[in-house]
Amino acid sequence: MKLIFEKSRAGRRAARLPQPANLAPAPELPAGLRRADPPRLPELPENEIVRHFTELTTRNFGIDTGFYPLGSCTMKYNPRVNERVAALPGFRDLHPHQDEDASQGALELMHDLQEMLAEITALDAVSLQPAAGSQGELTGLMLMRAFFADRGEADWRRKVVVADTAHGTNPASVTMAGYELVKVETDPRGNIDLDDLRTKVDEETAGLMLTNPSTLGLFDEHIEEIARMFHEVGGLLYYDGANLNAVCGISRPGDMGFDIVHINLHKTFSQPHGGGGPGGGPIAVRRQLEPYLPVPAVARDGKRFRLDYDRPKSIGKVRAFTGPFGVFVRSYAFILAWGRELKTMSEDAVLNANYLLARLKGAYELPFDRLCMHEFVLSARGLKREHGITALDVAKRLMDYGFHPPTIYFPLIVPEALMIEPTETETKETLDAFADAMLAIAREAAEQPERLKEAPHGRPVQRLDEVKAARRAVVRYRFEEHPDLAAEPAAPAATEAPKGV
Amino acid sequence: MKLIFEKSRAGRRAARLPQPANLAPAPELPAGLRRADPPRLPELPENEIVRHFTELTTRNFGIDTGFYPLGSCTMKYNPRVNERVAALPGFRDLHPHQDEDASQGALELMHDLQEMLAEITALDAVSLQPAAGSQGELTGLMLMRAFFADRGEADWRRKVVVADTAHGTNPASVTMAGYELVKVETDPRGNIDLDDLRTKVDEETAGLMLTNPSTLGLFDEHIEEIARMFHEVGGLLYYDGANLNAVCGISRPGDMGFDIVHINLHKTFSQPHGGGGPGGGPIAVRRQLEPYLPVPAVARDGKRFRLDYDRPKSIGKVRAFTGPFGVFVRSYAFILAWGRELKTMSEDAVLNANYLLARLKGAYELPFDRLCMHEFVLSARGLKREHGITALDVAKRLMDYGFHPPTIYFPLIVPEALMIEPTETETKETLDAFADAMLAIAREAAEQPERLKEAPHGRPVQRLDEVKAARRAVVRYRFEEHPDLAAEPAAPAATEAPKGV
Amino acid sequence: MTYVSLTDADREEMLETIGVTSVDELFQDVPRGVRFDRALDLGNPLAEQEIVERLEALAARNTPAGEEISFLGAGVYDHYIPAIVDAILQRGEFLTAYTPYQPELSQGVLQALFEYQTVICELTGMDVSNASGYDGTTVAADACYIAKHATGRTKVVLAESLNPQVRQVVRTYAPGFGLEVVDVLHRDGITDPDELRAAAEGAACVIFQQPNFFGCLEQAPDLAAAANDAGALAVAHVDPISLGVLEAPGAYGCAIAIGEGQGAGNPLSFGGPHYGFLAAREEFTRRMPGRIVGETTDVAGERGYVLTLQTREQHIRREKATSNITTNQTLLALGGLINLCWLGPQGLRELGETCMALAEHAKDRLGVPLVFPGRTTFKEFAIRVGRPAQDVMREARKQGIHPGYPLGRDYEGLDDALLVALTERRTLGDIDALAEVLSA
Amino acid sequence: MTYVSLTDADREEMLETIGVTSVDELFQDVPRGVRFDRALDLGNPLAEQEIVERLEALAARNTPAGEEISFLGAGVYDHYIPAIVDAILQRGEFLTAYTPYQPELSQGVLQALFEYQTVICELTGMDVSNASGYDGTTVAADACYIAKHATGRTKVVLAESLNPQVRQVVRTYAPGFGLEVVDVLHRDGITDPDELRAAAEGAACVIFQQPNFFGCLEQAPDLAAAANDAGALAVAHVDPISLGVLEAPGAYGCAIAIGEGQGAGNPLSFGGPHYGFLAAREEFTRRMPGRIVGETTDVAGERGYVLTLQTREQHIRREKATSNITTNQTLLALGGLINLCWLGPQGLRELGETCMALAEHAKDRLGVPLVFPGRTTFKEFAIRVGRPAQDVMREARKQGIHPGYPLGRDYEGLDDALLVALTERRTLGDIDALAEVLSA
Ligand SMILES: Cc1ncc(COP(=O)(O)O)c(C=O)c1O
Ligand SMILES: Cc1ncc(COP(=O)(O)O)c(C=O)c1O
Repeated sequence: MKLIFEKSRAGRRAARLPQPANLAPAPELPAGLRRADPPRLPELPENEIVRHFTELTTRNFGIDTGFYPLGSCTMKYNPRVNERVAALPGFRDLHPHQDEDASQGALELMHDLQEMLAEITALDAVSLQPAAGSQGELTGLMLMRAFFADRGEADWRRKVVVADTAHGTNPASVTMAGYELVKVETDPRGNIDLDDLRTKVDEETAGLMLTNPSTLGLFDEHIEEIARMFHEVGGLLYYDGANLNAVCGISRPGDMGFDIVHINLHKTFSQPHGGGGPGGGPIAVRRQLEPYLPVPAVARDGKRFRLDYDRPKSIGKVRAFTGPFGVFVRSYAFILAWGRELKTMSEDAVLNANYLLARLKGAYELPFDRLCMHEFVLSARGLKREHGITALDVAKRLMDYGFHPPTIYFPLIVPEALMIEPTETETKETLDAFADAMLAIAREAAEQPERLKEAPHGRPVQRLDEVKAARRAVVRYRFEEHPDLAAEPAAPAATEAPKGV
Repeated sequence: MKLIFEKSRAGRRAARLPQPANLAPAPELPAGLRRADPPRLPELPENEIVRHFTELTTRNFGIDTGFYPLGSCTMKYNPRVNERVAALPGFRDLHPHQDEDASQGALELMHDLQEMLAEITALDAVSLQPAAGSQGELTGLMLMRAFFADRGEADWRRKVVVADTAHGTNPASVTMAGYELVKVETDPRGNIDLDDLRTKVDEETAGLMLTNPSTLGLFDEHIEEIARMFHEVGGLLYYDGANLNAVCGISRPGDMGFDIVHINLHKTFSQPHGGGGPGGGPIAVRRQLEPYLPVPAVARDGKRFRLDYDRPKSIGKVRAFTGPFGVFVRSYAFILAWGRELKTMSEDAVLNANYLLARLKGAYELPFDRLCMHEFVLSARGLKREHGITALDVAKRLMDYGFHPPTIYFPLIVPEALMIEPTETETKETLDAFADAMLAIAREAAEQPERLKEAPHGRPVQRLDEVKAARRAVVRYRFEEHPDLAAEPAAPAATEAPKGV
Repeated sequence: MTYVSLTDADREEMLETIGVTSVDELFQDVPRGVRFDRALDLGNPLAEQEIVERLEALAARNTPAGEEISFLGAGVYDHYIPAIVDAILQRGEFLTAYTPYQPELSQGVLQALFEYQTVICELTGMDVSNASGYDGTTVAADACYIAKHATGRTKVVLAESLNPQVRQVVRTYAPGFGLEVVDVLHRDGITDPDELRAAAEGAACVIFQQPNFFGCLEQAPDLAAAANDAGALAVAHVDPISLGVLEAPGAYGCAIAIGEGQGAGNPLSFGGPHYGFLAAREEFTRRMPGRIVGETTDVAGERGYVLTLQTREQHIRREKATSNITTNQTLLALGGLINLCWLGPQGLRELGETCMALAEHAKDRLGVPLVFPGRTTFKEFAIRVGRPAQDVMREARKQGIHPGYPLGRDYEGLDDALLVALTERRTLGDIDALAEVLSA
Repeated sequence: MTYVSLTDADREEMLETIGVTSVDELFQDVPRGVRFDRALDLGNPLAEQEIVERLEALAARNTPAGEEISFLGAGVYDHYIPAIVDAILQRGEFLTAYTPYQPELSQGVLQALFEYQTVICELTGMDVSNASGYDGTTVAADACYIAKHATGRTKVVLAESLNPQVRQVVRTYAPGFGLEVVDVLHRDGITDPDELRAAAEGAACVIFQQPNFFGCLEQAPDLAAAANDAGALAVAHVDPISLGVLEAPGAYGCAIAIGEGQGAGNPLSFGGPHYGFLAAREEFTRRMPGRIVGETTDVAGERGYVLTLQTREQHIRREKATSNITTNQTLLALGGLINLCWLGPQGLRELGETCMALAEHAKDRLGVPLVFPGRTTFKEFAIRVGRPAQDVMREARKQGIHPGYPLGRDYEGLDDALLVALTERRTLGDIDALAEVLSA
C-alpha cells in the first residue's frame, strides 16, 4: 500500500481555515526565523485522507477484531461507553490551567479515583501523575531515593533487587533512577529463590522491585517472608502492578507488604491501547512516603477540591499537569461499572487462564507445573527440539486461525516462551477455539511443519526482515531519494527478541 | 461467517439496567396480554457484539473504502463534520414534541434550509417532510391531485406522462398516487421524443415527471418546448431531483419550467447512505401549489420560528413530524461549506464525468454520443456480442480492481447498461485508475474472458445464487429448523435486474 | 474550498483530454434560456470550524432531553442507547455504503439486515419482515396497501386510539390508494371489540395500537379476533420496547405487525430519521413493500445473503410494484438491531418491567386524576391537570420539567389532559419533582 | 454484571476441566496471611446509563473552552481539531490494538507511525523521530539522557524562558541521570546568546524554546550556534503549529528537536493524554528512546514496516537500555499525524499566519502595556494588568472570559502579568470582549 506522501499532489488540500474579515496580515518575520522551505506534508483532499487511514486500519488487529491473549498486557474489552464519557466537552475541552473553581468536577473525579486505587492496593496515598507503568516505576524509585536521602541513608543504599523474571522496564528504571541493579534468581517452583535472595539483601539495599503474580503468572508463595527480609534491613518494597488484574479484591499489595505500587490503568482498568498507548501509571504509597509524591497533589477540603503544590519534600514533577486525565475518566468509568464486585473480574481472569492452561499443558511444555493466576507461560522447546518449530512459528500460525499471538520469548528464563493472558472478558467459546487452534498447531508441527514456517498466510505482508530493517534503518520517508529496499538482498535471520512486553 | 444467533448462549448478556431502589415491581399483566414465549434475541456479552458487527463491517464496501461510481446515486464523500454536528445534544436529544420556544434553533435551521433549497431550485415554497426521493415524488403527485381537485379538474386529469428512461420510482409513484401512467419515448439524441410527446399531452394530462439531466446523464435540449406543451394544456411539471448534482448554480428547475421538484438530500447534499438509507426528499413548489403542502409548515414571524398547522388545503402528512431532521442538519452543514461557490461542485461533477467518458468511450459503446452531465451510460453490448461478456461480468471484475461497480442494467432502454457517476469528490488519479481498470477489463474480455466470468476473486463470497434466494425465500433465521441451502441444488441463471437504483 | 478534489492543473489536463477548452463548454446542451447567470445567494463558504460554531449556536437554542426532566413521549421515547450503537454505525463501511446491490461487496449490511429481519420477526411473532420503512406512520400506509391487494377491499378501519399522526398519514395516502378510511372511537381509552367488528365488515384491514396512544393496553386478542371475524386483516401497531413483556401480535392472530422503531436504538433527533418496521405472516411475503434480504449460496456453496424477491419492487415492476420505496432507513434499523442485541431477551423484559413499574409508581405519586382510571397501562398514562394543559406545561418548564404531551392537540375534551411517559431514564426523584409542580 | 462473559454454567464446566471444585481453590498459592477477606469498598456496580449520568454530572461542574472565551495557552492550546481525527482514531483496529509486536497483524499502525515519524522529521528538519514520548516535558528529560551519553558530560543548561513544567521535569529526572542543571535567565523575555554560550561550556546540552514560554521568538539560530560553539548539543523545544511559518530547528544547527504535540491533533483533556515528539540528527539514531518504526521487506520482497533498532530498548537491553519507556502515546501521535495531513503545508502556514495576525491585532486592541515590548511574538504574548493578575482573572471570568495564564505562578515580579494566547478559535469580537474587561 502506498504511503500517504506517495498520494500527495501539489495544490490539493483538505483544510479550509477561517479568514477573519478585516484582520491585518501578520508582519513578515525576520529572515533567520522565517521558514525557508515548507515541510513536505502530504497534500490530499479530505476524502482521500479518510480513505488512506481507513485502509490502514483494515491492516491492523485489535481487541475489537478478535482474541488478543498478549501476556502481561491484559488486553481486555475496551467499553465504548468509556470513549463516550471521555469525550464529554466538560472533560475533553477542559484546559489544564483552568481555575480550580471551574474544574471541580475533574478534580473530584481524580480524587475519587485516588481513593479507589488506595482501597484496591491497601495503601495510603496516591499520585495519578505518571504517564505509564514504566514511569510509575521510575517515580517509585525516585521516591525511595528521596525517602532515604531525607534519612541520610542515600549514600550507602545504592542497590535495588530485581527478579530475573522481571519485565525489562524494571532494570531499565533502576538504571535511570541511578541505582545499582542486583538480580535475584527464580526457584524451581517459580518463586523467588530465597537462599539467593538472602545473600543479596543488606544495609546497602534500597529495596526490591517485584511483580506478584510474577511474569510467570505465579503468585510468590513466600511473599510474607520476602517482605520481612527487606523491611528488616530498612529497605522498601516496590510492587510492579502490571499483573494487578489477577488479585483485585483477592490479595492487596499493601497487605502483601509492599510500600510503593504502580498501577497500569491501561491494563487492569481497561484503556484502549491505541496501537501502543496512551496509558496511565499512578503510584500508591504508604503514609511515610506521601511527602515525596509528585506535585501537584489533588487534595480535598470538605466539599471542595484543589491542587496542592505545597509539598516541600516532593520529588517534583514527572510529567505535565496532573497526569493523563482522559485515561483517568475511562478507568474511573470502568471501576464504577464493577463497583464492589470487582473481585469477580479477577476471579474470572484467573479462571479463564487456568482453563486454557488445563487444555494446553498436554501439548506444550509447562516449565512450572502449578495452577496459574491470570496468565501462564508455556514453552515450545519440545516442538523446537523435535520438529524445529519455534515459538515464533506457533505465533505466526495462530494468525492463520484468526487470533493475535500471545507474548513470546518472555520471560527470558523460559526458552521458547509463550506467555498467554486471556483476561476475564473472553467467553468460553473463544477460549475453546483458541485452545483447539493451539492443539491443531502442535499437531501440524509434526505433520506439516512447513505450513508453520511459511505462516502467516493471506495477510497484507508475510514475515518481515527485521534484520534488514535494523541494518538499513530507513525510519522516515525520503521522498525523491527514498531507497528501494526490495532491490536489496535479504539479511540472515536473527535470534528472536521478546514480542509482547 | 456465523449469524449472531449462532453465537448466542443462554444466560449471557451485555445490558445492565438501572434498578431504582425501593421501586415496587410492576403488577402482573393479564394472561392474554402477557408475553408467553420470550423473543429469541441473541445472548452475547458486549465485546462479542462489538466483534460481530465490526467483522460485518469488514465485509462491506463504502465510500470510505474506495471509489463508488454508482450511477444515479451520487455517492460523494460524506464529510465527518456533518456527523459531529448532527450528534450535538441540542439536535440529537431534542424531542419532536418539544415546545416551540425550546426548539427555536432547530426550527431556524429548517427554515434556513428551506430558503436555501428554494434558491437552488428557483421555486417559492418548500416542505422538508418527505422521507426520501420516492416519497417526495408521491407527495408531489398528491399535490397535483389536490391542486386539480381544488379547481374541479381532478376527474378528467388522470394521466401523468413519464419518460421511458425514468427511474422505477416514477411509474410506481404514479400508480400509488392513483394516476394513469403514460410513457413517452426517447429520441435518437437521448432527449424526449417531441413527436411522441405531442400525441400524449392533452386536457386529460395532469402533468409530466421528468429527470433532467435524464438518467442517461443528458440534459434535455428541448426542455423549454416541453414545459410550454404541458403548461398550455394546464398541466404541471414535476422534476425528479435525483440528478440535481449536475446543475446547481448552472440551471435551476424552476427556471426550466418545473412547478414541483423533489431534492434527494442524500445525493446532492451528502448524506452517509447508511447501507440503504436514511435519506431526505424535500419538495419545492411554485406559489400556486404552496397551500397544498404537507403540515406542519415551518414558518417565520420576524425573529421567531413556529410550526404552522393551519393549512386548510394541505394534503395532510406524509410522515411523522417535520421530516428526518438529522438529515437536514447534515445537508445544511454541507451547503454552508460550499455557500455561493456551490456551482463549482456541479462543474467538477460534470467535468469528472466527461473526463471518464472521454477515456472510456473508445472501449465501450456509447449509445448517445454527446457530452454528458454528471454521469453517463455506456453499453457492454459489444463485449457481449463478441466475447459473451456482460455488464454484470464487467461489474464483478471491477471489484477485483478495488472499485465498487457502477449501476448496471439501468436505464432499461440501454442494453447491458453501465451507468457511471463519479461525483465531484474524486481526484483525477482515482478517475484514471478506474479508467485504466475499465480498459484493462475490456482487453481481458477478449483475452481471458473466464477471469471475468469467475470474478469477483478474494471476496468473502463469490457470485451468489439470486434465483435460489427468491425461490426459497429464506428471509429470517429459523433457529433449530434453519434450512441448509448449501445442501440444495443451485438454480438456473436468470436475466439481470437493475443493480444500483 | 473544503470539498474540492481537483486542482486547476487537473482541470486543464482533463479539459484537454475531453477536447474542450473550458468547463463552460461542457454545458453546451443546456439551452441559453434556462441558464442561471448569477451566483447562488448562499453566503460565504464556511470553514469546518465555522460550520461547527454556527451549528453549536443553533443547537444551543434548543432544550434537549438532557437539559430538563422530560416526560414527553407520545410515540417517540427517550430510552437509553448504549455507546456501542454509534461506535458501530459510525464505521465508514456501514455509514457510507448504499443499498447492497452488489452482494459480494455488501455481505456486512446484508447479513446485518437478515439479522434485523429475524429480530423483528421474533419480537412480533411474524414470518417475514422487510429491511425497514420510513417510520411508524408510513408503514401503516404500507399495511393498508398490502391489505387492499390481498383482500380486494377498499375500506380501512383505524382505531381512534391509534397514534394521530399515523392516522393522518393513512388518510393522506388513502385517496391515491383508492381507500376509504373509517375511525372507531375509543371508549374510556380503549377500543370496543364489538364496535370494531361492526366497522370491520367489508374492510381490507383494521389497524389498532398496543399499547395504544393513551398508553392503555387494548384487549388486543379480541380486537384481532374481531377483525378476523369480519375477514379483515388485523394489523397491530406495537412498541418494540414493550415486546419483552407484552404478547407478540403473531401470537394473537394478527396478519401484520408494524411500528415505530425509534425507541429501540435511535436518538430523538427532533423526529427523525427513525425506522418503521413492518412484518407479516408468510402468505404476504410477495406483497411486502421495500427491501428484503434473503439467504442463499454462492457458486462454491458458501452461505451468503442477497436482496431478494425483487420482482415486487419498483426497479423491476415499475408501475406494478408493491411500493415505490427505494432509499429506506437501513442505518437506523441497524441501530435497532444492535440495541436489541445489547438488551437481549432478559434485558428487554427487564426494561419493559422497569418502565411499567415507574409508570405505576408515578400514577400513585402524582396524586392527580387519571383520564382513564382503571385501565392497565405500559409506560405512558394520561392525567387531568384541572386547567389548560398548556398553562401547566409553561409553568413546569420554568422549573426545568417537561410534564408531558398535551392530548388536547388531537382529542376533543382533553384540553386539561397530559400524556406522561416514563422510561428507564426517569428516576423516582424526577417523579417527585413532577408531583411537586403539578400540586403547585 | 456489565463486563462478565462467563455464565455459571461455563464456570462449572471450566472448573471441572481444570480439576478443582471452586474458584477459590485456584488461589491456593496465595498465602492465607495476605488474603483479602471483605468486599472492596467501591460502591454498587453501575449500569452504563448510570455511569453516563454520573460522569455527565461531574463534567457539568467544569468550564470547558467552549463555555467561555478563553485566552489560556501556556503550553496547551485550543486549536481546532477536524472531525476526521476522531472518526479514524475511534476505529477499533487502531483504538484497541497494542504495540505492533507482530507486524503482519499491525501494518496499519506501523505504516501510520512511519508516516508520523516522517511528518515530525519534516516539521523539525531532522533525520529521525521516535514514535512518541509521553509529553512535551518528558521528551526534554529524554533529550538530556541522549546528550549525556553522546557527550559524556554531566551538566545540562536550560533557558529560563523554557516552559517551567519542562524545567521542573528535567530537574526531577536529573539526579537519577547524574546530571546537574543550570538555568540561563532571560533578558526582557528572551535569552542572550552570549550568556548561553558561557553557561554551555562543558555542558551536554542546552535546551531552549522557540517560540519561548512568553510567546517571544528567541534568536534561535544564535542560541544554537552558542551551544554548538561550546560543544553542547542544541535542543530546541518547538510548537508544531508554528513550524509552517517558523524555521525548522534542523535548519539552524540543532542536534535535537522536541515538543508538545497536543496543539496538533489532541483535545485539551485537562492536560492529557497528549504526545511529546522527539527528533534528532541521524548520528543519534541509536541513542533514541522508545519505539521507532523502520521500513523493510517481507520474504516475498513486499514493502512492510516493523519496530526496529530494538537493541536500544528495555525489553532487550534491560538495564543498559536507552530508556525504560514501553507504553507510549501512539494513538495521540496518530491524531497528530491525521491533523497535520488535513492541514497540509498550505494549511499549516495559513494557520500560523492567522494566529500571529490575531495576536498582533490583540496587542494593539487590548491597550494594556506589554511585559516585553518590542519582542517579536508568535501566538502568545505577556501583558501587564496593573494589579494582581488573579483579581483580573476572577473578574473577567465572571464575564465569561478567561483572560490568560498568570505568569506570577512561575516568575518573580510578574504577579501583574498575564500570558495571552490567540488561536484560530478566537475572533476579533472575542478580543474586543477581552479589551473591555481589561479596561474595566
Ligand atoms: C510486568 C510489566 N511491568 C511493567 C510494564 C511497563 O508498563 P507500561 O507499558 O505501562 O510502561 C509492563 C507492560 O509493558 C509489564 O508487563
Ligand atoms: C432518478 C431517480 N429518481 C428517484 C430516485 C428515488 O429516490 P430515493 O431513493 O431517495 O427514494 C432515485 C434514487 O434511488 C433516482 O436515481
